Amino acid sequence: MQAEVILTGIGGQGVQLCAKALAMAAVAEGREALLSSHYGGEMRGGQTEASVVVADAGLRSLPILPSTWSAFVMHPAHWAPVAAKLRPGGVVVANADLVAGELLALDGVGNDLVGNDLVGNDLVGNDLVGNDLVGNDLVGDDGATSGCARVLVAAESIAGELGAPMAAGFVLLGAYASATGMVGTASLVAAMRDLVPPYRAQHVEANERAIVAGAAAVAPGSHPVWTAVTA
Amino acid sequence: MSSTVTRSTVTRGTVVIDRDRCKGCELCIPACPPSVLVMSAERNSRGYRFPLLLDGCTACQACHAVCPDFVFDVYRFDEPIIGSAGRGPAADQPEDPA
Amino acid sequence: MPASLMQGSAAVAEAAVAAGCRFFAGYPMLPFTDLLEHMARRLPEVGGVCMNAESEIEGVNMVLGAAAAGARAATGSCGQGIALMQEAVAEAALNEVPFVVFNMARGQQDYFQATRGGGWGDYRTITLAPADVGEAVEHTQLLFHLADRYRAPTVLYGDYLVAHTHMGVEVEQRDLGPLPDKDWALDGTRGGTGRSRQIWTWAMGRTDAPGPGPDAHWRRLADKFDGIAATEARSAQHRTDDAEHLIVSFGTSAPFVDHVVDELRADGHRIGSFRPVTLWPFPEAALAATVAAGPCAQVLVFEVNAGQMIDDVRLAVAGRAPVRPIGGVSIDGSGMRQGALLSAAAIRDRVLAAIEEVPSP
Amino acid sequence: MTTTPTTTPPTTPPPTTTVPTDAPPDRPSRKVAASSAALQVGEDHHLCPGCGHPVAWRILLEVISELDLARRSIGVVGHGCYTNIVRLADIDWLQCLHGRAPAVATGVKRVRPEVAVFTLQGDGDMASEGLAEVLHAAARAERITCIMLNNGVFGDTGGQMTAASVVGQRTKTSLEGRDPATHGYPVPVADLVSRLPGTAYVARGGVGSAGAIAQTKRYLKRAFELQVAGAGFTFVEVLTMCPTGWFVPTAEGPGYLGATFEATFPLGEIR
Repeated sequence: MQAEVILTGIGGQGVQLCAKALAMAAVAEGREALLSSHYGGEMRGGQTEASVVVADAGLRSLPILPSTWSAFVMHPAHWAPVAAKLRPGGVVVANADLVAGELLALDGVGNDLVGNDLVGNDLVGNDLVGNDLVGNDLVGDDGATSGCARVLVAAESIAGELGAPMAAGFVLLGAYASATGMVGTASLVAAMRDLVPPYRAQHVEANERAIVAGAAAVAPGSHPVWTAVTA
Repeated sequence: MSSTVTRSTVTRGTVVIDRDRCKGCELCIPACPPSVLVMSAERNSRGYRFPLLLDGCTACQACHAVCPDFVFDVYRFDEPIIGSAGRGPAADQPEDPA
Repeated sequence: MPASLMQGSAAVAEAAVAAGCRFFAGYPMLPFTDLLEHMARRLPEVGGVCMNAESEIEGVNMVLGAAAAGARAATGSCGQGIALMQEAVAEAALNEVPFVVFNMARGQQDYFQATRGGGWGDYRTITLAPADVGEAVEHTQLLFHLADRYRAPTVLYGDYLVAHTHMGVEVEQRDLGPLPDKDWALDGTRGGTGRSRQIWTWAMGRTDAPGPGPDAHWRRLADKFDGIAATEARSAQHRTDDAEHLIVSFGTSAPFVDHVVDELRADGHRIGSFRPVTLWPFPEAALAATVAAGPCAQVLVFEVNAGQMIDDVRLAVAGRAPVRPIGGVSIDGSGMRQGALLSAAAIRDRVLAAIEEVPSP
Repeated sequence: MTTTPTTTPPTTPPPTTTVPTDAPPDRPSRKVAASSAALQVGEDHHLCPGCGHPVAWRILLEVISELDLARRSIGVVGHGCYTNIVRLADIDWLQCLHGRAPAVATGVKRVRPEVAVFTLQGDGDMASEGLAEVLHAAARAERITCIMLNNGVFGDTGGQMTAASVVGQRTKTSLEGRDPATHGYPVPVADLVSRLPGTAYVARGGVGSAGAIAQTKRYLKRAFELQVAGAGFTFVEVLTMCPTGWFVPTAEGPGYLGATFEATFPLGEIR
C-alpha cells in the first residue's frame, strides 16, 4: 500500500519544509517514506517541487514519480506538469488564494472562488470542503486529472488571520493531512518542531497554529488516503 | 714565492673552501668586510674559478652567509695571528686583475 | 540502528563520518551544497574540521594536504566545480594521496569527466555510481576504504537525486577489512633523524634517499591501476536470465530502467537490465558474459546524455550484439536535474520502439 | 631599467700570497660556521651560480633547527627552481601544485595543529598562479607561515615575467623591460597580506648582503615563533637574486636586487 503526493509552489512558500514535515511525520507514525526535493539556485520565487511517497513497508520507489495519487499546490506557476501526473480517483489540495482561478481556467469552469471574501470570514471551522467544490471537474480537460477531488483552502488568508502570513504552507499541509488522513496533526506538529532550525525558532508557535487551523478548515477524513489507494 | 705581507696583518680566523662545489659566482668577494677573498685564475673540476683567502680573515662569516653553494667552513682562532697567516707557499695564484 | 528518513546528502555525510572522515572542504554549488552544509554541522561534533573553501581549487587542495597528513578526508562539487578540481585529483593520484570526491552531479553528462580523469597523467579514479540513497551510504564507506587500500583518490558519482532524495536508511560503521598502515603520511616528527618523509611529484625522494623517480613510479602506478581494473569492478543485474533485450544504465537512471523491465516482463517481453556499479573500472567482463550467455538480440544503452557510457559498453560487448543508444540529452529548466526523459513512461516508449526494430531472436 | 653586463674585477689589490683553505687550521680554533646547512642531507644542488634561493633556504633551516622545530615541522612547496634544493633537507615535505601551497598547508595544519607548517613558494607560484590562496589563508588567520622567494622572474622556465617582475625589468616576455602601459604593475604580496586582519606578522627581507641575510633570518624566526604561539597567519617575503633570469653577471646580482627590487619592495617589518 503506497500513496504519493507531489507538492508544488514557488520558493519562499515553505513547500520543501512542508514536504519534509509530512515525510517525517509518516516515519514517526511507523510508515516508510521517500522524499525527493527539487529546487534550483534561487531561494525565493523559483520553481520548487517535492515528491513524497508513503508506504506501509519495503519502500524503494522511483525518486521521480511517474504518476501521483495526490497533489499539494501552493502556487499555479508550475502546476501544469503536476496536473498531468494525477491519477483518477486522486485528490488535489490547493491554496485557493492563488491557485483556484488557475485551476478553474484550466477547464474554463467559472466557479467564483477567487474574489470570495474569504478573508475576514470565520474560516476556521468553515466547511470549505464538502460543498459542491469537491467532485467538480476543475482540472480534467485532458483526462489526466479527471475524476480527481479538489480541496480548496484559502491558506494565505487563514494564515493572515492567524497573524502568521509566512505559515500559509503549513495551513495547507494541515488541511492536506486532515482531509486525507495520511498523518495525524500531532505528528505533523512534532515533525515541524524537529525541522525548524534554531535560528527560526520564533516561528514554531505560528507554524503550529497554522497546521491546526488548516486541519480544522477541512472535513477530517473527507478523502481518506488508505481507503483510496487500497481500492 | 715571497712571503711579504702587503696588507693589514691581524688574522683572527680562516676558512676551509670546498673549491670543487664552488660555482664561481663571486658573491663572496665583495661580501667580505676585510676584503681578503679574491678569485682564482685556476678553474675547479667543474670549470669555475673559486675564491682564495688572503691574510686578515676575521672569521666574520659573511662569506658563509652569502654563499649559495655552501662552500665555506669558518674557523675562529683562539688567539689572533699578528703578521702573515700563511702556512707556507700559496697553492694558487690569484687572478691578475688586469 | 533502525532506518530513519534522511536526505541523501545527510546520509552521505553520516556515512562519511562513520567511515572516519574527519576533514572536509568544499565550495557551495547545487546540488552538492547540502552535503557541505551537513559536513559543516557534523564534523565539529566529532572533532573534525570542515572548511568552507574559497574555491573548488582551494577546497580540493586543502583536502590533499589533510590527507597527506594522514586524515581521512573528502571534498565534493558537481560538474563545473569538479572540472576545477581535476588538476589536484590528478596530482593526488600521481602522489598517491587518498581521499574521496563526492561528485553530486547535475545529471549524467559527466560520465566522461568521472571516468576519464580529466587531469594530467596516466591515472584513473575508482568511481562508484549509486542508484539511490541507500546505496550511496554503502558506497561512501567503501570509497574511503578503497582510497586507503590503493592510496588513490576515489569518486562517488552521485547526482541531484542522490543528494536531494530523502529515504529511510541505516548508517552503521562497516568493517571492510584491514588496511595497510599509513606509514607514508606526514606528521613532521622525523626531521633531522634521516627518516623524514616526502610526498613528491614523480616520487623523487630526498637527495640522500632517492625515490624511484618518474619512470619507475609511473610504471608502478600503471600496474596498480591495472590491478584495480582486474579486481574492483562491480555490477548489478536485473532479470537478465533469458533476456533477449538488455538495457544498460547507470546511477539513478537504473531504478527507472528496472521499473520498465518489470512492466515489460509483465507484458511478456524477455528483457533485462545491467548496471555498472563501478563506472571505473567498468565491469567489462561481467557485461560481456551476460551478453554472451544469450539469447541477446541487442544491447540498449539508456543514459541521460549525448552518449558517453555507450563507448564503454561497446568496448565490453565487443561486437557480440548490436549496441544502440536509447537515452539522450534531457535537462530541466533549472539545469539541476534530468528533464523529461528520466521517466518510466519515456523509457518504456523507447524500449518498445527498439524491440520493434530488432525483434527477439 | 637596463643593466649592461660587464665583467666585475676583483675588489682587492693583487696579493702576493694566499692562505691554504683545503683543510682545517692546525692551530687552536673553533668552527663557527659549517658549510653544510642545518638539517642538510645530500651534497649538491643544481641551481645556477649566484642564485639567491639557497641562501634563503639555509637560513630557513637554521631557524627551524634553532627553534627546535626540526621534529615538528612540515614544509609545503610549490614548483620552481627552489623545489630542487628542498630535497636536500631532512624534514617532512609535501610538494603540491603550482600556487596551491597555502591551501594544502591549511589542510595539513588543521589536521596537525601541533606541527609548524610552512609554505615555500616563488613569486611565480604565489604572486602569479596562487595569489588567491595566500590571501585567503591570511584572511582566515590560518596558523601557517608562508614564505615567498621573490626574484621577479619565472626562473625554472627560463626567465619570463611574473606578477612580481618590477617595472623596467627585462624578461623573455618583456623584452624591452616591463612597461606599465603594456604589462601593468608588480603585485606587492607582502603589502596585500599585511592589510588583512588575520595576519599576525609580515616582513620583507632579502639575501643581497650578509646584513640583509641576518635580518631576514630574524624575520623568519619571528614568523615561526608567532605561528607556534598561535598568533595567526605569518608571512615573510624574501627578495632573492636570479642573475640568470635577470641577464646580469652573477656578481652584479646583489646590486641589481638593491637598485630594482628593493626600490620597488622596501625591506622591513610591515606588520
